[in-house]
Amino acid sequence: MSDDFPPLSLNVPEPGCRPGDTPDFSDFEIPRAGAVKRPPVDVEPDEIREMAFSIVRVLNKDGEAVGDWAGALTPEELREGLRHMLTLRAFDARMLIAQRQGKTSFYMQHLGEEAISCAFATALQPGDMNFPTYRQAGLLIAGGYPMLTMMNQIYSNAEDPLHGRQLPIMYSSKEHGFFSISGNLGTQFVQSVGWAMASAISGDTKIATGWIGDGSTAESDFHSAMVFASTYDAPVVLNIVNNQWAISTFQGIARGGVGTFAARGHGFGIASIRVDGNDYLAVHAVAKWAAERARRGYGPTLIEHVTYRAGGHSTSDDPSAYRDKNEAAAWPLGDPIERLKKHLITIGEWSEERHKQAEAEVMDTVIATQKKAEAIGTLGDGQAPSPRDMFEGVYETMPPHLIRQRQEAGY
Amino acid sequence: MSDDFPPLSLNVPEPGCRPGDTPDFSDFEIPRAGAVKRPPVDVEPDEIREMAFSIVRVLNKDGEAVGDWAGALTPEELREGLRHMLTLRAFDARMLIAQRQGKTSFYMQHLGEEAISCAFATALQPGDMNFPTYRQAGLLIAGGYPMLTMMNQIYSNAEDPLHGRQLPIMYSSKEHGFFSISGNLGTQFVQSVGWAMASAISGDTKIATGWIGDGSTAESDFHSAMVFASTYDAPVVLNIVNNQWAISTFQGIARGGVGTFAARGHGFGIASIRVDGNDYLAVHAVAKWAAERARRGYGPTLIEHVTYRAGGHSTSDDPSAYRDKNEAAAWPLGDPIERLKKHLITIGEWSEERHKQAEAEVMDTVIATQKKAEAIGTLGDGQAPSPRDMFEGVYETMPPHLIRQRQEAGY
Amino acid sequence: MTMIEAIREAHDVAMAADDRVVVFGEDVGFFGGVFRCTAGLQAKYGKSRCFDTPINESGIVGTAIGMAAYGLKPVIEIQFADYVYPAYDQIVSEAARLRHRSNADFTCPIVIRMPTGGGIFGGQTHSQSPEALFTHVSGLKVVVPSNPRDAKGLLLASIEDPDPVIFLEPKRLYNGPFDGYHDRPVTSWKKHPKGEVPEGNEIVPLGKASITREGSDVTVLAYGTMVYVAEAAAEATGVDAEVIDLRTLLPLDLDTITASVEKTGRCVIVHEATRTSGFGAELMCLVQESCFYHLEAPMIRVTGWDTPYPHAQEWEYFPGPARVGEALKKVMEG
Amino acid sequence: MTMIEAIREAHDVAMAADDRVVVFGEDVGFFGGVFRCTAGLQAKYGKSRCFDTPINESGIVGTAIGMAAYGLKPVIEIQFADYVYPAYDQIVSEAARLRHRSNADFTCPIVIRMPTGGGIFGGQTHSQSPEALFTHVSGLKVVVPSNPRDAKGLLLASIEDPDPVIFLEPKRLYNGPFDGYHDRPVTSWKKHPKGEVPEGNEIVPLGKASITREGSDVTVLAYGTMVYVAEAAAEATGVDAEVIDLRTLLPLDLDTITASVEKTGRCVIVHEATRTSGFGAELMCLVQESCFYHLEAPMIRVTGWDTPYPHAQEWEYFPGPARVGEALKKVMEG
Ligand SMILES: Cc1ncc(C[n+]2csc(CCOP(=O)(O)OP(=O)(O)O)c2C)c(N)n1
Ligand SMILES: Cc1ncc(C[n+]2csc(CCOP(=O)(O)OP(=O)(O)O)c2C)c(N)n1
Ligand SMILES: [Mg+2]
Ligand SMILES: [Mg+2]
Repeated sequence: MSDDFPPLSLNVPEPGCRPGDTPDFSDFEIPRAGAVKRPPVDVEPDEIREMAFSIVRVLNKDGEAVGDWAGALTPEELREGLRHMLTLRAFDARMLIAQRQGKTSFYMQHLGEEAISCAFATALQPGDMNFPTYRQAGLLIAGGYPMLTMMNQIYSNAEDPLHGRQLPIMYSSKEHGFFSISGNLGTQFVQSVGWAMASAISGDTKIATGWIGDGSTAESDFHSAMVFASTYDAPVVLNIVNNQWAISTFQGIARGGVGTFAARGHGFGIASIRVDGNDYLAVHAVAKWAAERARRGYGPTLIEHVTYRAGGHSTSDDPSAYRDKNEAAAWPLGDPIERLKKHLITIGEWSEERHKQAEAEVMDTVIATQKKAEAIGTLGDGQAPSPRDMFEGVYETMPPHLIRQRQEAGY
Repeated sequence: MSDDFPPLSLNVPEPGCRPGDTPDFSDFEIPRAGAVKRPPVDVEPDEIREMAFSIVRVLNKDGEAVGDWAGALTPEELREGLRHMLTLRAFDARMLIAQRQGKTSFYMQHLGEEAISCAFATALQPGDMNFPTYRQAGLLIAGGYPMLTMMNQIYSNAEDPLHGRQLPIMYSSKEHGFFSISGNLGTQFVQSVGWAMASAISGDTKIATGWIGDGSTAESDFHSAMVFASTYDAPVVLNIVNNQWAISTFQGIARGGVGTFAARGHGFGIASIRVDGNDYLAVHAVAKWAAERARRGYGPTLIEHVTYRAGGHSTSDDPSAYRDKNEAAAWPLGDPIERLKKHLITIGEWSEERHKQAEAEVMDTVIATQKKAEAIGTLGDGQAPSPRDMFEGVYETMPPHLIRQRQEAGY
Repeated sequence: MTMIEAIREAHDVAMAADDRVVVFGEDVGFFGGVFRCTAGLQAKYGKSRCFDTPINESGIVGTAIGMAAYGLKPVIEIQFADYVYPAYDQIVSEAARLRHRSNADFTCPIVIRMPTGGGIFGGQTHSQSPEALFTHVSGLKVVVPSNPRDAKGLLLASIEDPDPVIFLEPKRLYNGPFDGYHDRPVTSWKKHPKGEVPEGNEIVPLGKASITREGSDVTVLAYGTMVYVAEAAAEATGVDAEVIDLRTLLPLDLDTITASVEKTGRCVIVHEATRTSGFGAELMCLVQESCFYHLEAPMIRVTGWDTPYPHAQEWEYFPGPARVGEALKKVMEG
Repeated sequence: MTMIEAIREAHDVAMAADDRVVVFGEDVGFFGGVFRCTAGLQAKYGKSRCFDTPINESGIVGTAIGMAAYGLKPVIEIQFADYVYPAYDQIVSEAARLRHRSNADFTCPIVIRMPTGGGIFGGQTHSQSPEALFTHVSGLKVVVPSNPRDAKGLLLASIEDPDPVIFLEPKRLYNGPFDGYHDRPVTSWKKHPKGEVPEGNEIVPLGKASITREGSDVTVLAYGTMVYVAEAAAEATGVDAEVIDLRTLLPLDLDTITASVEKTGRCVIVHEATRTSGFGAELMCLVQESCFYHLEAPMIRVTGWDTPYPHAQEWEYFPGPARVGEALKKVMEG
């Protein structure tokens, strides 16, 4: 009987476009802005199942904010948001150069994804805690964390708050609600659920947010996070940043046969929403909705932010080896800065001139800050941090064997 | 503003019934037999989404086989199936006693779940590979594996094919398509996907089946299995045996806020079906459907077998500490043996007398086999296996350090 | 009281004293754990301070880390040490390094309890002793009590500790001391002096070993069940062994070890875990580094063999008093 | 050729010779791996024999185990050794024990490759050397090549091996030898004799060490990058060290080690991993067990410190030639 069956073969998903091919996003369904309704925050997850297959969008092609999800921000707040994104982009640009100049070992940029962390940050309250990956520095920038300190960390200099122990960009700031970044993908996703559970156990009103990349949803910690969030109805917002790529691997390898990453939530009864990650207004509105849902005790939300990683994965990566150079330009959701700029101009709250001026101001600030940081020191310039710092903080109190080792090392 | 929010609290799901309470399964929705249609094996997972929230059932209250899924088995095959289940139940009964008598250290029974592994086994083809947990011995019994060898393994005696290395019931038989059982929950679920991928890579027509308990779906390996199965469209049937309990923990802790375990498949675009695990005909029909689907290259299926663990978790467990003694009796899907018996009688292919006789015959065989096994030896009776066996098989060729250790040990 | 009762009491004392202490794990809530170490805590402190979890060890540790970052003090149970590996990444990459990598911006005061060791015919998945897989990890502390008194005091100290502690409970000692003579009648903690456990919050400090038998011939380094095996071997052979119960493996009480070996000039190291790269290797290394010129004979390790823990051959695997006794005699000849 | 090219060639030779060899991992397929060790294989052998996987290390190992049980020979890549912990359970509880627990009914011939070690400013998550976490696990083999010739030959031997092999690739050696003098110009394999790699299926057998520098004063046990550091330290100090490149840690070539230490009477052990319970502990233990009466001075370990691998303090952490040189001088004084 088994002769009746033709031989099996392995299905290995492939991206639509490799170097030399013509980028083609025509399969990518984009609902028009305003099309997705805004449900009440206590909606049953089952009732919004379709939201995992659509995309919440606020800004339309003409730069207008339309639909239920519009109207959450004042022009002043939007200009502030624009400034945050411009700052993050300028910061990235300068740090990339600094890395190439050998002032630090490594850098990771946000190009094209600035709206997500910048818009999200302003939807939270003081005391909430983010468990970010390495591509959410906008949470710090929009959250008012000193840029100088970020640079000190990147340069591992004498004022690096992490004392040179961590890779560049692996920031940590409890005060600013930014959990210590781990180089291990996914681990922090379930930790965010634990933090949220702790808030619930303590009768607090704070919420946590977890962050993960499209590729990293395949990690087991993603599952742990979903299981625990679902079982204990944890007050957490779980964010997937789907920037289409995981180093050289396109999102189809992690996503498999399902339509979207957001749909992963359905297997857990978790409210699941997709949002246009390049639309500052949409991200902010969805973030606010999910944060309120969590804070009111209606449980977790899974958000898939649909975006595109316009730059290389990191300074160690050259994407031209695995995707076409024109793919970023062909990306149909556009550039988040351009889109917010256009909106502000459309509603008469901004102009090309003001934009140019803002860009210049932002760049000036970044460069001035960079000068300060470099005056303190850069990696390997022979300044601090001290080797002693490597022995400290392994434990609260240094145990005898580490004291002996420190002495053996001569510090 | 945070003052507006009442304090959060932790949601900890609780079973409906604890010792002393009256068991109440009235929330448990049971569709009538025959209600769920049988889709073609190449159906798109999305089109059968509802099947994850319903239950495929064939046998109705009157013992008739009804609906699309009926008719897969001849009366002869059904009588054979009944005999398999009776054998497994008798085997369990005798081995439980043997354990209490100190003839072995440990045992795990199948009481109430016999239909699942027995009915599934006959839906596969020679060469297919099961990756079972410790509660699918029916795969061996229905698959013709010698009962004496099972007992030898349980007794760790001189003819234990695993040479006393493994805990009782942790069988292994490549020849009978039964992968070596692991004491670590969940690990084998993703291995089954790997085996299936290997079959596809090799252009073979064999398929694999993975097995996992309701509680163990929470393990990370469950996620790994779903991700890989989904991405590579692996020819695998992934089975969740939802027997309502994971030791003392009711299924709600693992399931969280979602309606069913089968629904986990939706987040991966995997065809997902719930089946009445106490209905031999239904299990067999669904198993056959899923196996054909896999073998024809239409990809993985996730099956939730809905059943009830009528006995203790293992010989180390006393369930009266955490669930009411009457819960098993109140379980609305009944007893798999009683139901198949009734069906055969209803269709005029069986009788109370033949049943009694079959029970007696089966028990005689089990007891006779047990005598043979005990003549060979029981655990700790001073017979083999030899200590030498513990050093062997760690590697194909024993490396020098193990030879030294074996000599040091005096063997 | 038994070691199980002592552990339960330590939880109780800590939970009563500090609201931030929360207890969870598989079957830990309503049922009180498969070994009953948390029995009664849910009834007493409520479901949000003691609860059952999904079967996901990585999630148990991962959520505990998040809770610790929030400010709670999670005390979690892994049902058997053999099942800790799925959580290994969260322990090694996250819990152990969080303080260091964030410069104490976030810390991780969690206790991860788990039953270890063999002697109960548990086969390869209910018998393992994975301590060496934790002692290699900077940032962790590793504790192994050998009796009810220490179990309570060390657990209380671990819960108070500001850093992550791996708390390994030799399951064969839960109900009574065990010296490896498996064919003799079992004894209970009831009649044992170390079964008398002080009430209240009395701590046994981490990092301090205890000399359970003084002797002048040879130093035996042991922990957990092996303490009793070593004592029995000394009695059986007449070798005047000084038995040191290490109690904490990391950080280690090297001073007590060194003082003893300098006195005896000989050293035998005993553990149940597989030999190669077991914690015995580190111990022998430290002794040779600090006492080289005092050593009169080669040190000897008595350990589990480098095989999976077998089922039927339990007593050939378990390093019992006969094997330890032989080592004592051999080291005296050396 | 470089070590990267040598590794790639080993894959190529094995895949050409045996259809059952399949290669996969994160970024391993189209792109050929972040270090390019599998570049070109997908184009040559097709997508079902070399492919990209989801980012799930446990799933990568778990599916490989299933494939091995089917009859394939998976050679898989973990992108950095620092990311192997999520797969630790599948490796320890499953791959390592499958043959034993099933009495060879099922076996697990898989090779798990991963880049290890520091020297590239990779910080705590791109620098670790977790070998001791594998040498403690019965059923595994552990291999560490130190040059292109060995890398190819040992990888071919590992792929042929009937049991699971952990194959650790010192990433700082990918493009050239490195002796720890980080401020000197980098050298490439092009001009190095060990950069000349034989064509075809020429195997370097597992379990055999290699003496890379003969000497009579002291035996230095090293592997991976530390082989070059040890050689440099010997040159710098003038101590006539015999440097042994272990190549395979498990099973270990104890005969070569013993013969050397019996000759020199002194021993220094060098590794990059953290000290406590590192593989150095096992080495020192074995030497004291087998060469006690030949030892003229305490053995010394030179290792990474018991801290997470730091970013800025890379060269204070890395056990360079200065530290190894000091140990050589000290062991000569002892
Ligand atoms: C556990 C683990 N495995 C592998 C890596 C190596 N790695 C770093 S980033 C990355 C890709 C992540 O992709 P994605 O999750 O999509 O995030 P993105 O970089 O696109 O923001 C990989 C594989 C890692 N850091 N940790
Ligand atoms: C990794 C791991 N964690 C924990 C255990 C302990 N344990 C054994 S069976 C069990 C419950 C499993 O429940 P379920 O998956 O529902 O299967 P069932 O016993 O009901 O068939 C637990 C927690 C284990 N064996 N392995
Ligand atoms: Mg990505
Ligand atoms: Mg169950």
